[in-house]
Parts: sequence; structure tokens; C-alpha cells
Amino acid sequence: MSTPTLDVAAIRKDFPILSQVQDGKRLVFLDSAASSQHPTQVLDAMNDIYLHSYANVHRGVYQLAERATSAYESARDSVARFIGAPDPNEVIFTKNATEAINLVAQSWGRQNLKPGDAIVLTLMEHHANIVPWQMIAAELDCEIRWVPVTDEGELDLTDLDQLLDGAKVFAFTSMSNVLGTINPVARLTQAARAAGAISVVDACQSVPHFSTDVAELGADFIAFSAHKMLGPSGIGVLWGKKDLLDAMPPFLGGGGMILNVTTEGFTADGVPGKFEAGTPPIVEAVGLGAAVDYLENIGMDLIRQHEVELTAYAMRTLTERVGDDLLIMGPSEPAARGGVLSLSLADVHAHDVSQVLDEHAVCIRPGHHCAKPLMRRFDVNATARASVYIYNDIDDIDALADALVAARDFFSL
Amino acid sequence: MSTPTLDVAAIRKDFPILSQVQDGKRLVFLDSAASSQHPTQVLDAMNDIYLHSYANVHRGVYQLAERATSAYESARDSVARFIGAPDPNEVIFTKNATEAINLVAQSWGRQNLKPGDAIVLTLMEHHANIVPWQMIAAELDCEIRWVPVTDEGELDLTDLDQLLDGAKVFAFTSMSNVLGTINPVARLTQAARAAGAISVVDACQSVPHFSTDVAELGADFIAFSAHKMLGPSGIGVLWGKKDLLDAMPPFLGGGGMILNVTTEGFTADGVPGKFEAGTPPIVEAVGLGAAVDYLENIGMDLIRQHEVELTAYAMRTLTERVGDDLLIMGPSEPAARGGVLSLSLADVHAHDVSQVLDEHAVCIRPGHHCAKPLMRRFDVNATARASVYIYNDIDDIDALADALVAARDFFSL
Amino acid sequence: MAGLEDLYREIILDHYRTPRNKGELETPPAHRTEGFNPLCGDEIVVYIDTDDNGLVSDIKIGGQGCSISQSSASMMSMAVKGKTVDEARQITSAFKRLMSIHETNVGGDGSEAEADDFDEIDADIDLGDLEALQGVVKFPTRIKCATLAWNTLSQAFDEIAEDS
Amino acid sequence: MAGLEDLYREIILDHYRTPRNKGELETPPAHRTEGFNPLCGDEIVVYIDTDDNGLVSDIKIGGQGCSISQSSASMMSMAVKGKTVDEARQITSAFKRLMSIHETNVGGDGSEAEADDFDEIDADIDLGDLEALQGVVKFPTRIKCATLAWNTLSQAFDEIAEDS
Ligand SMILES: Cc1ncc(COP(=O)(O)O)c(C=O)c1O
Ligand SMILES: Cc1ncc(COP(=O)(O)O)c(C=O)c1O
Repeated sequence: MSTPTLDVAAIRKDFPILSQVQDGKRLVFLDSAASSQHPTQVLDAMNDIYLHSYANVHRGVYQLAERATSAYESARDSVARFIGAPDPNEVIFTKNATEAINLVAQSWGRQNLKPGDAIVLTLMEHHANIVPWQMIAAELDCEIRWVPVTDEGELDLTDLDQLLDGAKVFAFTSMSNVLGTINPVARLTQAARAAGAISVVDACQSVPHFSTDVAELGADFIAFSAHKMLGPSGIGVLWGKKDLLDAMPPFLGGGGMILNVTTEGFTADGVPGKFEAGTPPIVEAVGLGAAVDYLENIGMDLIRQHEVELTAYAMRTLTERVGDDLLIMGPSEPAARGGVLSLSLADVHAHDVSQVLDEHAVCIRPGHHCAKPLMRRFDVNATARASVYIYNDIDDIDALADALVAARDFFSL
Repeated sequence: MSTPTLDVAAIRKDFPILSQVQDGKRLVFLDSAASSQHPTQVLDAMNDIYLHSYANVHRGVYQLAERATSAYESARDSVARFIGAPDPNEVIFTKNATEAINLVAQSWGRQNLKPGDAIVLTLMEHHANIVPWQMIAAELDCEIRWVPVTDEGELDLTDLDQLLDGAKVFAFTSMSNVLGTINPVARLTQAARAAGAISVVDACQSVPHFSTDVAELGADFIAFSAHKMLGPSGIGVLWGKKDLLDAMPPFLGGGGMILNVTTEGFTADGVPGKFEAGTPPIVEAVGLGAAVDYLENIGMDLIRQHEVELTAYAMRTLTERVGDDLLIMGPSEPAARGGVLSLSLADVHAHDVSQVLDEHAVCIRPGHHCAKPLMRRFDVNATARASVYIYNDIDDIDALADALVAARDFFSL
Repeated sequence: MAGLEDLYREIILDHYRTPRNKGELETPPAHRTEGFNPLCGDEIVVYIDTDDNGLVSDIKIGGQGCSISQSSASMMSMAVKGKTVDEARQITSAFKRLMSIHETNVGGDGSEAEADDFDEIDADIDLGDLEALQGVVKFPTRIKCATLAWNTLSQAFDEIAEDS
Repeated sequence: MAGLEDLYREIILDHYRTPRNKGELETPPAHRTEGFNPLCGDEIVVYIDTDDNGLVSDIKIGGQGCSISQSSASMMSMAVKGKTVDEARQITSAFKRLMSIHETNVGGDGSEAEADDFDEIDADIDLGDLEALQGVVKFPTRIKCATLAWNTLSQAFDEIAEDS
């Protein structure tokens, strides 16, 4: 083949955790959609700060503090570049994607939503993009409307215009964390704009896996988490359009988000400070910056290509090896989906499947994947989800197939 | 001397960052009140997770996920033990102390405050314990009352009963991050209780430095941050009484805080889950747990004794060496205060003092320390704050004195 | 390392494949309580009828879940049917103690169970088949599967007590 | 490593010790604008009078701050007094470019200044004493001290333009 392929063997060397042996077996990590592993480059970047340049940011004059501040702000620049944000100040560091969405729901929502206003969600949302809206809707007496999902696991856009008619917010995921479905984000944000609604994109599952350009997406806000893209726990990102962010009231109050405080009241700072109350996730931001550098270095397009190939291989192999007992949810075309496979193994419950897989050192995730409305739509209460990333290869898929066969046999269908 | 003393030389070996040499000079880190440094034990605990046991918590069946979950929950147990919490489920992990206070202000506040209700704060609060209350007070039309501060830098409790009369909340700091003043927490929480108000203690500056027992303090809520107590950035703690936490509505919505979600609405989980929406600061919690173990291992009473001795030495030495040009704010009795010294050097601005000190590799913090109402009370716009912790010794204080003399001479007073 | 056989004893798989007392009861007179395992999505619905003598006269189990949660519910239904509410509560406590060894370390449900010595306290309570679930404690994340039905039952009893 | 002399040039200390145009103007007719450095607490109050010809007829500076923020304000007041508002804005731009080399890396104020080539763009603008502040760029956290007065001035001009 002359097209470049991902050198997974080389990449795996950067991830010490993957060379772990569990009960004599090679560890097969297929749960990156929940949280990914970390290359030494990311851990080194964080250790380097802790060992040489740690101090609280933005407030010190001494050199440690300057280095820490500049490392923290460089991470913002890296993230901005990675998602094509025109201005780094549009990048807000939060504790996770969930906080990012809550920030929009509460800050933008309290300022802009009125009783009777409609918020449009889709049936394939993660709870992180449902519950914040249900909370603000309950508080302000707004209506929630749901974009349905087809049997193939795609958004059913037939009635989109009606659903969006008079809506103020359209919040949807760029990629389903259960079905793998990749949504037509640009088309959806355009529909939102046409209807006069803001668009809030839960980009948790896409930013780690394909190249992202906020201008192309046309979104007003996007949210994602570092821990799904080789970065540390404890940090997420909200990106928003500058004029929207500028007009929004603060979300949390405290140090770092003010211009002035008197006994009479406070004046908020501009963005990003306004939305980063308290000591931020300093070292976590540096880790995220290093993760972004690592991903860019490999190239997002190559990553995407690798995942499509691996997903195609997995869909083929699992169907062949496990046969009719196995149901793979979501779009049947690998190129139309991300590397997330939700499996049902006849009447063996996902929890039990995972338990047997763990005996084979295969790590997958059972459960509702924080998408209960979607599970109800498909009338399942749990699936066994395998998800791939840059460090997975066909050996991992083969091990998954072996383990699924063993699970089926253990519960002797 | 027969009383035990802290073996600072041994402790310093655990903090590689402190053996750094800056422009040929020994690094003198006196900014722990802003954020402290990290022993290798804490960094090792975090690296150990990332290298061997990382996965998202609470949702996986496989062994990595079980180990990560149990490490995360053990950290909760450690923190509970460290502050004498009767039930680990009362320990909520937040992103920092600021979020912890906002959580109380918004969740408890929206449920319990009505127009005209009074919230009592003190003039020595950090913005983190002011702005969240100003925000909710503005939203719900509540009144804020202020406990004044004496010239010595202590709370003026003369009119406390009147101030608390009819109040719903009394929020105050256990120790001023500017003056070093240690407040009589148990007495204040008792006064709040007597008046029918809840007490919210900003314990950011005390938990890292003295032994804490929530039962003794008698508080309803306390908040603090890991990064001031040898722990990582990106995590803070809210402790609250179980019955209060149980009765409060959720703060942020998303995965991990629900029992069920349908298109009609959601049912919240119990504590602590209810207040930990989204992927929590997993590895940060483990780091905080290791920090707590490290501090307990040394002994909080010994730490407190060391800091009193060092503060006494510093007050004596700085006054002798720099003389009348130097003003040290706050209580004059070292045993009545924490190891935080806010300095004014005649008419040299704190920012300029810090700059000169940095030339001497002495790290202190200039500014308003996020306590502008207090600064206004003392009619200063910035102070130069030096603060000590377990790794500081009298050499650090001597270096500070040398550098202050140099600063005075540079600006040739 | 504990093996799969520790977890999936034959009797557990049997209850999973052939759940006892599966179904619904008419409400009222029966009482209906739903329980969720927020982590994995398992749902248990307990239908319970108590008679004038305080006996659990009938119990049915609905919902969906893994082999552990379903078999535990099935065994529970057999263990408490025909017992007084007080006896059923005692069995519940005994079972929860059996499961409690790691529960505080998997977090989330607010249970304050401690690793008591099961045999000492519960020597007089015969858990019968339920002891087959003892292997679950070696798989901490599965403990919540095993206790789901029981927590739901406790809640049902609490609700019934409140109503009356 | 940049030394203290790079930062604290004699002329800066001179303006700090003997600030020019310190004081207040009566409002109205003068316009008053306050600026804060949120990080360190420095405050600048700019009082400005513009006449019918669009000239900055008078300017006074109040507030408190460090040597860099105060001397920058003092020099600014000299540089813009007697100039037209347009000229004053040009000087402001030129000064902000001088300071911009690291500004995007210290964050917080939303400035989008880039590290333009100062000499090329601003060859015709004489910043005079202000060039003494060039050393500040080597101390990134101090850049905000130097630009505080200028940001406040820009804001004052914006407010005046809006009012009229
Ligand atoms: C007294 C006090 N309260 C609150 C805070 C805020 O802590 P954080 O920034 O970690 O939220 C601090 C530290 O800056 C503090 O010293
Ligand atoms: C699609 C999607 N949205 C939101 C989230 C929430 O992310 P976090 O838990 O990091 O806030 C996740 C991950 O769990 C996700 O997959």
C-alpha cells in the first residue's frame, strides 16, 4: 500500500499502561470512548511543571509563576489552534465537558430563555447534554423537543424545521457515544441559525477523533473533555463565539473572574477570565496542550483513517466470528461512523459479557453509557461497548472476538 | 530541646522543585498560601494511576476500572478521615474551593433564600466567599451584611448578634489569606446556629495548616482546595452535613449524578454522586489522597508548631532587619495567626517589591490577594505577601530579609 | 484473582435463566417500587402485597438487568415471600452485610454498611441459596448489582410504612 | 535573563516618584474613566477634557499602582495632552504594539495584539520617553501594568464618542 498508515506499534510504545499483562494476557483496552489512556509525552509535560515550574497562575511576578502562567496560556493557544478557534480567548477551561454545557445552559440560558421557549435536543444525547437543559427548562418553564432517531441509528431530520420553529437552543452531539453515528454538524448548525436558535455541539466524541474546525462546523458553542483525547482528568473545554461569551453573565463567582469587588457588588472580567473562577486546572491544561500536540503530530486525518479501517475490520470480524448472536447497533457503513461499537450478545446481559471479557483482559464498557433516552428508544437497558483509538490494532479486535465467543460459550447459548 | 521539631531538611528532599537554583541562587518559595508545592509521593501516586490503573470510574467492570474507582473512592475516605467527617459520602469533590462555595450558594441558596433574606459575610473574605453570595443575592434580592475587621486585623464581633439577627447564611473564612488571622470558627458557627443561619466555612487556609475536625468546628459546610495542601491543581472539596446535602437540589446536571433520565425529566442520585456531574477529577483525587496521607504522616500539630515558630522568627527578623520601613499587617501575636505575612515596604509598591525579590530567587505574591474589600478597609491597594509551609526554614526567612533590604535600597528610600 | 466460577455459581445462572416470581401485581392493592442502578442501567420493579398480619403475601419482580441483579431479585422474592415484614427486613440486613465488604469503596449509594462479621451477627438467619452470591464481594463493581433488588425492597417497605 | 535595570530605567523611576498630571478634573465638563488590573489591584483613573477642535485639552491621572503602571500613566498623560483624539489613539496603538510581544501569552484582557514589527508600522510615531518602557516586555506579567493606563484611555475615548 502506498497510502500512509498509522504506525500503531510505535504509538503503543508511548503508552506504558498498554504493555501491562493481566493474568498472563495482553491488556486489550477498548474503552477510550469513556476515557482514553495517556502517552508519556503528556505525563512528562505535567510532571515537568510539577517538578520545575509550578505556581498559581496569573498572579505572581516571580519566575515560577511566570513560567506556569505562560504554560497555562500556551495550552489555551494550542487548543484554539487545534479546533480552529479564531481567538484563544474563546477557549474556556472547565472541569469537564459536562461543566461546559452546564455553563452555557445556566449562563446563556438564564439570560436568554423565557417561559414557553423551546430547547431542541436529540434522542441520542449523552446525559451531559440533556440534564443541564432539563434543569434550566424546569427552572424557567421551557419546553424540550426531541429530534428522533431512525432504526439505523441516525437522526431523523424529516421534521427538523418544525422542531426548530421558534426554538432558542439546538443542542446535539457531533457523534453518538453509543451508536457511533456521526451527525451532519454543519447542516444542523445551519438549520439552527436559520431558525434563530443558538447551536450547542457536544463534541466529546469527535474532537479526539477527527480534525475539528469551529468555523466549518458553524456552531455557537462546542464542548469537549481532555480525558477522552489523551489528556488528563480534571479538565474540559468550552469554546464559544466571542460576542456570545462577551454578552453572557458569569457562571461561577470568585477570584480570577473579577475586575473589581466592593461590598456593594462586583464587576466581571472579560473572557476567558470571566468563566474561570478560582484556581484553574493549571497542570491539567498543560497536559491537554501536550495531548493536542501529540495528536497534531500524528495528524487527525490519519487517525480518522485508522479508526475507519479498524472499525470496518471489527464489524466484519465480529460478525463472522460470533455470528447471528451478535447485534452491532448503529450505522452499518464504517465510514459513516466513529470507532464505537455497541454490542448485544443475544440474551447475555452486557454486564455479564464485560465480566467474561475482563477474564480475557479485554476492557469494554457495559451499561447505558449515560444515554438512557436512546437506550429506551432501542428498547435495551444496556449494551457492551467497545471503542477504539490510535493505540488499538487488529490484534485487539481479534482478542475481542475471541473473548466474545468465550462469553457466548460460557453462558452456553 | 526535647519537644519534637519538624525535620525540614528531610522534608525538602521530597520536593524536587525546591532544590532548583535560579540565577545561581537557592530558590526560596514563600507563596504556599496561593498554591503549595508537591512531594514526590503525591506525584508518584498520580503517575502510578496513569501508568497502571487508569480508566473512567464508576462505570467499568474490568480491572483497570475497578482499581481506578477504588483509588478514587479511597481518596474520599482519606479526606473524610482527615477532616473528621463522620461519613465519606459527605465529601464532594469539586474543581476547586471556589466551585464548592458556588455550589452551596446556588444549590442551597436557590432552594432556601427568599427576597429580603440576609447573608452575613466578613470584610476579610476572599472573593471566592464574596462573589458567589453577591451573585445569588442579586438574583434573589437578598441583603448582604458585613462583619467588620479591627485595626489589629481581627473580626470585630461586637455587633455579631445583631448582624446575624434574621440571617439565613453566615459565610466566613477560618483564616485570612491576607492577614493570617485565625478566626474563632466554633464560636462563629455556634452564633450562626443560634440565629438559625447555616454556616459556610472557607477553610482554604486552615485545612492545609492545622488539624481539622468538622464536628468540633460545628460548621454546616466547609470548602477547601487540594492545591494549597500539597495536592494537585484541578480539585477541591466541599464537605457538608449529610442531611443538608441530601435535601439540596443538584448543582450541575449530567452523567454520574442521576438515577434515571427520560425525555420527561431526570431523577437525581444521592450524595456524593448528585454533586459530581461528569467525569470527576479522578487522578487529582488520588493525588489529594496521597497529600493527605503525607500530611498525616508528619502530623498536623507538628506542622502547626513549626509554622508558629517560623512566623515568630520571621516577624522578629524582618522587623529587626528592615526596620520601621516595614509594616506587617494583622495580629502581632504569632500564635494567634497562620504563617501568612502581608508586608508593606514604605512607599515601594508590592509589585515592585516582588520584582526585586524575584532577582533574589525569593518567591512572594504581590496584589490584592482576591480580598479587595479587606484591602479597601486598610486603605492599601496591594501588599507583598510571604507565606510559609512545611518545607520552609529560617534560611528562607533570612533570604527574604536580605531581599527586602535590597529592595528598599534599590528604590533608595 | 477470583475466577468467573466464584461469581457465576450454577444456582445463580439457574435463577437468571428461570427467574422466580417474575411478573406484576395489580396496584393497588399491591405496592410498586422501582429501583435503578445508576451506573449500568439495571432496573428492578418490586410489586409487593402485605396482608393484615404484616405478612408479605405476594411479591413479583419486573425490570431488566444482568445475571447478578436478576438472580439476586429472584432469590430475594423466594426468601421474603410469606415472611413478616420484620423478618424480611432482617433478611435484607443480613444480605446487605454479606455484600458490604467493599461497598463503601465503590461509592455512590450512601450505604454506611461496614465490614461486620457476618457469621456473628447473622448466625440465626438462613440465607439459603442467597449465600451463593457471596462470591460477588470479590468483584466490587458487581456488589451494586446484587444489592439493587434489596435496596428497592427496603424502599418499598418504607413507602408502605409511610402510607399506612 | 533580563535584569532589573532593563525594567526600572531611571526615567521610569523618575515618573513614578514625580508623576506628571497627577490629580483630578471636575466632571463634567471632564470625563472620568476607571481602569483595573484585576490581577494585582492597580487602579487608574483617567480624567480627560476634549475641546471643540477634538484636542485633548487637559488630562489628569488618579489611582494607585506600581512604578510601571504609574510611570506609564504619567508618560501617557504627557504624550497625549494637546494632541487630537485621533493622534492620541495612534500613539496608543503604537504603544500597545510595543508592549504586545508577549501579551497574548499572559492572557485575560482579550487583546488580540500580535508581535508586529514595531519599527515598520510606527516609524513615524515618536513615543519619546515611553520607549523606556520597552524593557517591560521581558517581564511578561508586568506588561499589563504598563498597558493599564492606555486601556483606560481607550475606554475613555470610546465612552466620549458614544456620549456625543
Ligand atoms: C481564603 C481563600 N479562600 C478561597 C480561595 C480560593 O481557592 P481556589 O482558587 O482554589 O478555588 C483561596 C485561594 O486562593 C483562599 O486563600
Ligand atoms: C457524547 C458525550 N458527551 C458528554 C460526555 C461527558 O463528558 P465528561 O464526563 O468528561 O464531562 C461524554 C463522556 O462521557 C460523552 O461521550
